[in-house]
Formats: sequence, structure tokens, C-alpha cells
Amino acid sequence: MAKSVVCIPGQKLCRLSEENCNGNGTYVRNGYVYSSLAGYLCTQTVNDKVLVEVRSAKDQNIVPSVGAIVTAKITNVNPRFCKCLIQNVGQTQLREPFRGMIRKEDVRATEKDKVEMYNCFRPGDIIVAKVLSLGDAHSYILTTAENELGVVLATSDAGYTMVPISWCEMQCPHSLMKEQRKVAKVQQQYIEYADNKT
Amino acid sequence: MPIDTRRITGPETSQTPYSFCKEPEKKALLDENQERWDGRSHDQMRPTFLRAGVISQAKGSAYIELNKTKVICAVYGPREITRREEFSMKGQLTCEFKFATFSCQLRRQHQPDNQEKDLSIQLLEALEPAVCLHKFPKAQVNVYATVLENDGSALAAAITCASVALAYAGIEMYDLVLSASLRLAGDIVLLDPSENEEFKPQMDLQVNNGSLTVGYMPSLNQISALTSSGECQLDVLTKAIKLCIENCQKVYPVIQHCLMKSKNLEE
Amino acid sequence: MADIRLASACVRTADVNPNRQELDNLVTPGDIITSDTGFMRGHGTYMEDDRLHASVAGVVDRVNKLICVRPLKTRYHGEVGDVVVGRIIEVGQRRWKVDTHSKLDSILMLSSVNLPGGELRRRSEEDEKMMRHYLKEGDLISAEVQSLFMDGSLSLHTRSLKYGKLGQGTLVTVSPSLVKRRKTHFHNLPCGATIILGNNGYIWIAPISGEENEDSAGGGYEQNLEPVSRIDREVICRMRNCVLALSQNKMMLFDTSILYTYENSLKFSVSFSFF
Amino acid sequence: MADVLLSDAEKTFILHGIQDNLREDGRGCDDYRHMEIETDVVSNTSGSARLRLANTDVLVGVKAELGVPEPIKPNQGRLEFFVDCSANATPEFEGRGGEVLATEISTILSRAYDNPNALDLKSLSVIPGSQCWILYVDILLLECGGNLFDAASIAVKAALFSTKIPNVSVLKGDEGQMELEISDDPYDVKQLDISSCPCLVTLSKIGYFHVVDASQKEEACCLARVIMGITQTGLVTALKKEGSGSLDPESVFDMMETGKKVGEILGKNLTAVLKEEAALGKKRKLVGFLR
Repeated sequence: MAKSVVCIPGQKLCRLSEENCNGNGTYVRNGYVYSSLAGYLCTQTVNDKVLVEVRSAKDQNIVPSVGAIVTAKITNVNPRFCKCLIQNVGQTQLREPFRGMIRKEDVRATEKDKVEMYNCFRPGDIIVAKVLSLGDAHSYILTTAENELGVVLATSDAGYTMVPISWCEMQCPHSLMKEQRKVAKVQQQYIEYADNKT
Repeated sequence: MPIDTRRITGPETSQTPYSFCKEPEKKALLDENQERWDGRSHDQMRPTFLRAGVISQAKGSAYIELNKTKVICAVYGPREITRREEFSMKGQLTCEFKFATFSCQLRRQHQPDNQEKDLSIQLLEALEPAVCLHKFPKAQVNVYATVLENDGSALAAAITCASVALAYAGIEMYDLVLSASLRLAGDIVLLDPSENEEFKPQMDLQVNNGSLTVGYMPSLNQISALTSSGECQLDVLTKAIKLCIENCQKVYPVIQHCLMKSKNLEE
Repeated sequence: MADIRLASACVRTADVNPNRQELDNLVTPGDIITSDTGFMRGHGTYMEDDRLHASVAGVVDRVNKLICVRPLKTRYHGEVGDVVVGRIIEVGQRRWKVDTHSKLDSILMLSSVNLPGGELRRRSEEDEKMMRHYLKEGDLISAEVQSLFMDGSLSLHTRSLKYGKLGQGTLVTVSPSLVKRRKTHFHNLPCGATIILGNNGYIWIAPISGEENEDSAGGGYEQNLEPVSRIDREVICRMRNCVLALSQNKMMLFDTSILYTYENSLKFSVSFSFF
Repeated sequence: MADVLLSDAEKTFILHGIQDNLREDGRGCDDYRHMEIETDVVSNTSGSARLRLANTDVLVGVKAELGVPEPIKPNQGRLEFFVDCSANATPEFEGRGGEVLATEISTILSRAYDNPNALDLKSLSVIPGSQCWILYVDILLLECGGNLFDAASIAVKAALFSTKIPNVSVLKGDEGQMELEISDDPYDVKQLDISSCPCLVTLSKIGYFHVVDASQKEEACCLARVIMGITQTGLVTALKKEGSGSLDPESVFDMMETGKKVGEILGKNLTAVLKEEAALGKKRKLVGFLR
């Protein structure tokens, strides 16, 4: 990172005007942009406007937010929903997991009423999902109702990592047993991540 | 620290030898030349040492030293709220203020006593207005402040220290919270009182005898903590609050500098 | 500014209450109401050894052959068609939980409310996600009891333009037995305030809204947060205190009684408070 | 605390009302709700008082017991405050539910009384260094209708006013040890001088203005408040900011000014009423808990 200005919370950065807008790590009060983080000042031009941001050098204090792509591990499956632990938000690994939940109707986009939870997820699976809402006091509500979302990593009964063979099936490379899953059409960025993890 | 109720805490009736002193040593507030015992002028703070990032496991931490008053502070989170609470779009901040058992002249108990509970609430209420709680819905941030050695003005030190630790942890905040305390005794105003200068209720009868601690957000110009004890006239107290604010503004650049330096060191 | 009195110097409400004739048919639990077997057992009574006993403390009510005991102080017993005022306490899946001062929380289904953009519309998933946007925890609504569930909890609906989210105003809580059942529970009183006398004892007093723009884009969910004028506010304050005064003296609440009290209170200053 | 839920529109209504200096129940910003007070309501105590502030109901009992003085204050008696949030007030207080609130009230009360002028503690000393009177001030919250701090402090002051401590004579025993003889004559008692006991005044900041004696609904709209201990002569014996919000220095000074003004009047009115009650003597009609 280039040598840049260090800011601390409460520091006045600039006047909010037509030419600029404020991004992460800042807040606006009385027409001025202030820093809300201890970190480095970053400016970049987006849509002809100068985006003022403050970035922390440390891993960020991310909590799952609506619309974020998260990586989670299934812990519990029952006919109506399954529970999971959110391990990552985007690329950032969380220090401590958050509880999440996928309801039966949020598993896939079509033929929602034919969904059998146990044929979509099993405990131990690693999934990629999107945060639908903040849910109740207990857990976030997630969805996998997109092609790119679903199971990315699953272990067969024989104990081997399975390979996807269709959007709803995975196969164990040793026993050649097929198991049903809601498989994600994995994008490159997530594969890289999964490799790091195992 | 979790409270262990099964812990055996020595005999209940043990007493400190100081209470058996024939005549408790009564030191006057000021020496014969109306100077403070440690040689400071009346409106002079003790030299302050502050460093952020002293506990590697914590998300953020800070250590402050005002001569013999030493406070260490750690910040954890944001993490999931484990206790069952009602749904809230706001995050939660928790604070624990603890005197180490050996930090004061009299030994303190492991379990938080009323004073510590009160100070915990005051620390929380001082920091809460500064933290952007809406940035981490459903999650909590825990702040633990431990006084290692108490030589007066421990709450003020803890507030400053905790706000630096929060900022260092990368928790979004509207502003830093700085704190100052002072002692009023008649016409005398002593800034940043040490243990023997602090207000103790059994002292001689006079008006305007008390102490005051103010938590202040310099950039927002807001008071986030205010606490006084003892008996004072209103205008004296008003003046004292202004003095505390002035002092917070005076320290602000120093704290700012310290935080910037520790941020740079991280690279 | 700070009015302190001795408890012994204060007039007790019991001393001035002239309404004592009802004491004759006051019963306590276990009292025998009648040993005549010709009567039917209603609410608040039970049959034992061919005799009708009271199961609650209250006033005996007889309608033809039916004997009921009307409790003095009670939670609200819902009846279909009642107008109630309630407070949203939880947003759930396709339903809101509403506090209506009844024994169990009442339910307002997403399908039982008017949504923006016309009355007849399928409830989409989008609406489900927007539920907290329409009504969130703490919001007040006026509604009608649609039906009773098996366990006695109420199902409400707001499928008429007169029901829905309430705006600025003040809520007063009284015993449900003090609200007289009438044809209408919505009143625009001539003194300059709207009052909703919920059958459940929740009474809503609000300024009279200027124009009825209910069918605007907000669909009744957008609220007018403009300051209420001081004159309106005084009327609301006074009416609130009148309702409380009536309730403290156990007088029935309906538009006329409130209006009479209001008119009689005009000779006092408004800043007299019970609660 | 027993919090109430309010909708945004209700909050706005309350907020604008305060701007107009006309609150929901018709009060102005500096007005207290009506208070009813009665002392000597519990016979087993040395002094007691019950205060109703609208629907806030507080009962205070003071028990005087002989004990050992604290080593650092050998020639003084002491006051101990204890607050009990009864589950009668709200089921939320059940078990340990009211503990935080109870600690808060007792801490601020002991702080307000924690100065040498509030109460003459030296007069509570019996034998310096070994025996003194300890006044256990127990505060029972029977009903919560907002503004518990002020209500508790007023009731405490009234209860201390009615406290009667039996006179004690110290006799030299046979072997040089001290013996205490406690008078059992109900009129051979000493009373406390409460003229400089503080009352708490809570100022709640709502919008750009502040109010005294906030009702429960108003408390729900308030993010920051200042609690002050004020004596009849206008001295500040305790000051504390409370709540999750912060305050502008200027508004803090405004609030303190109002607090002082209101607190002085409150203290004077209370003393006047208590003297009136004491003057009634035996003619006093006991009301107790029937109302």
C-alpha cells in the first residue's frame, strides 16, 4: 500500500460536495465527511465522483449483511430447514462463526415445493449462500436459490471428497456412489478459496 | 474473568494491617507551600504513557500509564450474541471494569463489587455514544478494562484507554472518547488527582469538596460521561466541567498521535 | 412545579364514588348464584351439585336464561367484529404478533392487511420481505377481530380503510369492561380530536387528520410526522386526562360520557394529571 | 427497567409536545407529577415512608442497628442503602431481573449521601471505635411508573425524617468494659436533621429539550439523562450522566441549572409537608396502603 494518510475516528476529512461521496469507514455530519475508523485514507474516482474511504490495515470487522455471499458449514438438517455456521463473509474469514439457517423454500428457485432438504444438504457440507435477511435473534436467513449457490464441498459416506456430476448430484471418486445435493456451479474465486481451506 | 463461586477466597475475616495503625496517617492535601506532593502544578496532568496493540490475541487493546495508575484494556468482537436477546438492528457493547485484586491498598475480591459494577456501567455509557452500533447488527463487542495499579483517576484512564483500544480494533466510531478528572477542595482545583488527592467523604467539612470525571468527544463536542461526588456549588461545578473539557482537548493531539503511530507500526 | 401532599390530605376516589348500587349482585369465586336449575351456565360460572357457582369475582349479569359473571378487572375477551387497538410486538413469518391486552397474543396475518396498491392483490414474496417496512415492533394499529382460534387467541384484520397503522397521538389503557359496546367506536369529537375506543380497553386519542389521503401511494403506511398544533395538543391532553378520570371512577366510556366530562373539565386547567 | 414499546409516531408526538412545553398529561417541562407521601407506615421500622408519584410507588424502611464502625471512620455511624425491585412491580424483576436497576439506584443514592454534610453521622457514634448506629435504608419498589430515582430519594429523605433512634447510655461495667443501656421509652429518642439531605433530580434529554420527572413513555424516548443530587440550599452532591447518548456541554449546563432550580423547590416543599405531618401529631389519620 502506498504511503498514505493515517486517520483516526472523528477526524474531519473533507467537505461533502457535488464532486465527492463517502464510502466505508466514514460518516457525514453537518456537511463534512469524518473518519469512523483508525486506518488509511483512500480516494478513488467512481462515476466521476471522488469516493472517500478509510480502510483499516487489519482484517475488517465484517458481520454478515443482507445480500452478502457467505461460506458456511451445514450443522443440522431437518425436513423444514437446515442450520449452518457462517465461516466467511465474501473473502474475509470470520474469527468466530455466526449461525445461519436455510429454509426449505429458499433452497432453489424453481419447483420449491418438491425440495427434500436431506437430498440437498447434509451435515458437514460446505456451501456458498447469500444472506437473505438478518432473520430473528438467533440466526441469519440464507438462500441458495441461484445457480452459483449451493454445495461446493461434500464428503461421501466412504469419506472422500465428492465431485459434482450434475446440478443435483455428486459422486464419490472411490466408491462411485452418487449422492444428491443442491450443487453450486462454482465460480473460480470460490474454488481458489476452497483449496486454501482444505 | 468468569466468576468462580466455588473458589475459596481466604478467611472471610482477614484484615489489612493498615486498619490497626494507631492513627491513620493523615497527609494534608497540599504541602506547606501549597504545592502538590508530587511536585506538579495544580493544573498539570501526570505524564501519560499510552500504547495500542499490547495484547496480540485481542482484536484491539491498549495500555495506559499515568505514573502509578496503570490500566490495560482489551476489545473482542464483533461476535455473535450468545445470550438470547430480543431482535435488535443495533449491535451491543458490553464493558467490564475490574480492579485487579492487588491494585489498591486494600485487597479486592475476585467477584465484582458494587463499585466495579457501577464503574462498568459508567465505562459503557461513556463509550456507547461513540461507537457506530448500527454497523454490526446482531453482534456484540466486548470491552474489558483491568486496573493493574490504582493511584487515582482510574475511571478517566480506563475510558481513554478503552476508546483507543476500540479504535485500534477497527471498530467504527464517531469519535474518540477522552476523559479527565479533577478534585475540588474549596478554592483549590487539582487536575488528574492521585490516590491521596482524591475525594474521600470522611475528610474535613467545607463547601466545594468533591471530585469530577468527564468523558468528552473532542471532534463532536459532546459529553459522553459525567460523574461527580461530594458537595459543590453549581457554578463551581460548571467551571470544573469546562476545565475538564479543556484538558481533554489539550490531550487530544497526543492521543491522536499515539494512535497514528501504532497504526503505522502495524505495517 | 413540585406538588407534594400528605397521603391523608388526598381525597380517596372510593369516598366520592356514588356508583354503589351494583354491589348487591357482586359475587366472589365459589359463591352460589342460584340453585335453580332452570338457568344456563355462562362465562365466569360453573355447575356443582346442581347449583350455579361463580368462578370469578364480579357482577352477575342475566340475559333471559343465561347467567354470566362479568369480572371487575379482566383481560380482554375477544369477540368477532370487535374494534381493537393493538401494538405490534413481533414480526414473524407472514404474520405479526399483536398485543391486544387479551390472554394470548393476537395474530395479524399478512393476508389480512391492505397493502399499498389496491385491495385485491396476491401477497408476493416481496411483500413478505417488506413486512417490517409496513409494520414493525412498537407500531400501533386499529383492527377488527376476524376470528377466534381454538386456543382463544384472536385473528385480526385491517382490510378496511378505517383500520390500519396509527399515526401521532396518545394511547390510554383502561379496563376492557369499561368500554361500552356501541355501533361505532371511531369518533371525531367536536372538541377537535379523534378517539378510537378499542373494545380491548386500549383507547387511542389523536388529532383529527385534515384530508383523507388514505389511498395514496403509501397505502396508509406512510405517517405524517409534522408537529401537531398546540391547540390540538391541549385538546388531546385534556381528553386523555378525562378518560383516565372516568376510568379511575369506574365509569363507562363512550362518546357522550367522554364529551360531557370534557366539557365539565373546561373550567380546570389542563395540567392536572392522574398518571 | 420495565421498558415500554412505542411507535415512531408516538415518539414524535411526545417530542413535539415537549418542544411546545406541553407534555402528554398536560404538564410543562419542569413540572413533577403529583406526589403523595406518608411517613411511619411500617411499625417494625425505626422510620419509614411511602411515596406515590403518579403510578410510581416506593416504600422505604429504615432500621437502626448497633454495629462496629468502619476502621477508617471510627467515630461515625453509617448509612447503607439497599434497593429491592419487587416482582410485584413487574414480572421482569423476578429473580435477578431487577438487580442492575437496584444497584444503579443504591449507588447513586449512596453517592449523593456520601459527603460529610448530608447527614450528621458523628451523632450516630455510640462508643468511638467499637459501637455505632448503622442505618439500613431499604427501598422497596412497589410499582414502576417512571422516574424511580427521584421517587426513591424523596421517600428516603422522608423516611430518614421520621427515623427515631433510641437514646443509649454507656455505663462502665465491673471489669472496666463498656455496657450499653438502651432506652425503651418510645419518646426517649433522637431524630435526625435532614435539612441538608439531598433529593435526586433526573433530567431527561428528549429532542433538543429536557424534562424533569419523565413518565415511562418519555423515558422510552430519552437517550441520555443527567441525575443530580440537590440539597435544599442548591448544593450539588452528586452528578451522573446516564443512558446511551451523549450531550452537548451547553445543554449539560442548562440541565444542571434546571436541576438546581427544581431540586431546591422539591426539597423545600418536601420539608414543609413533612413538618406539616409532624405537627399533626396524634391527630394524624393513617392512610397506609388502602387507596
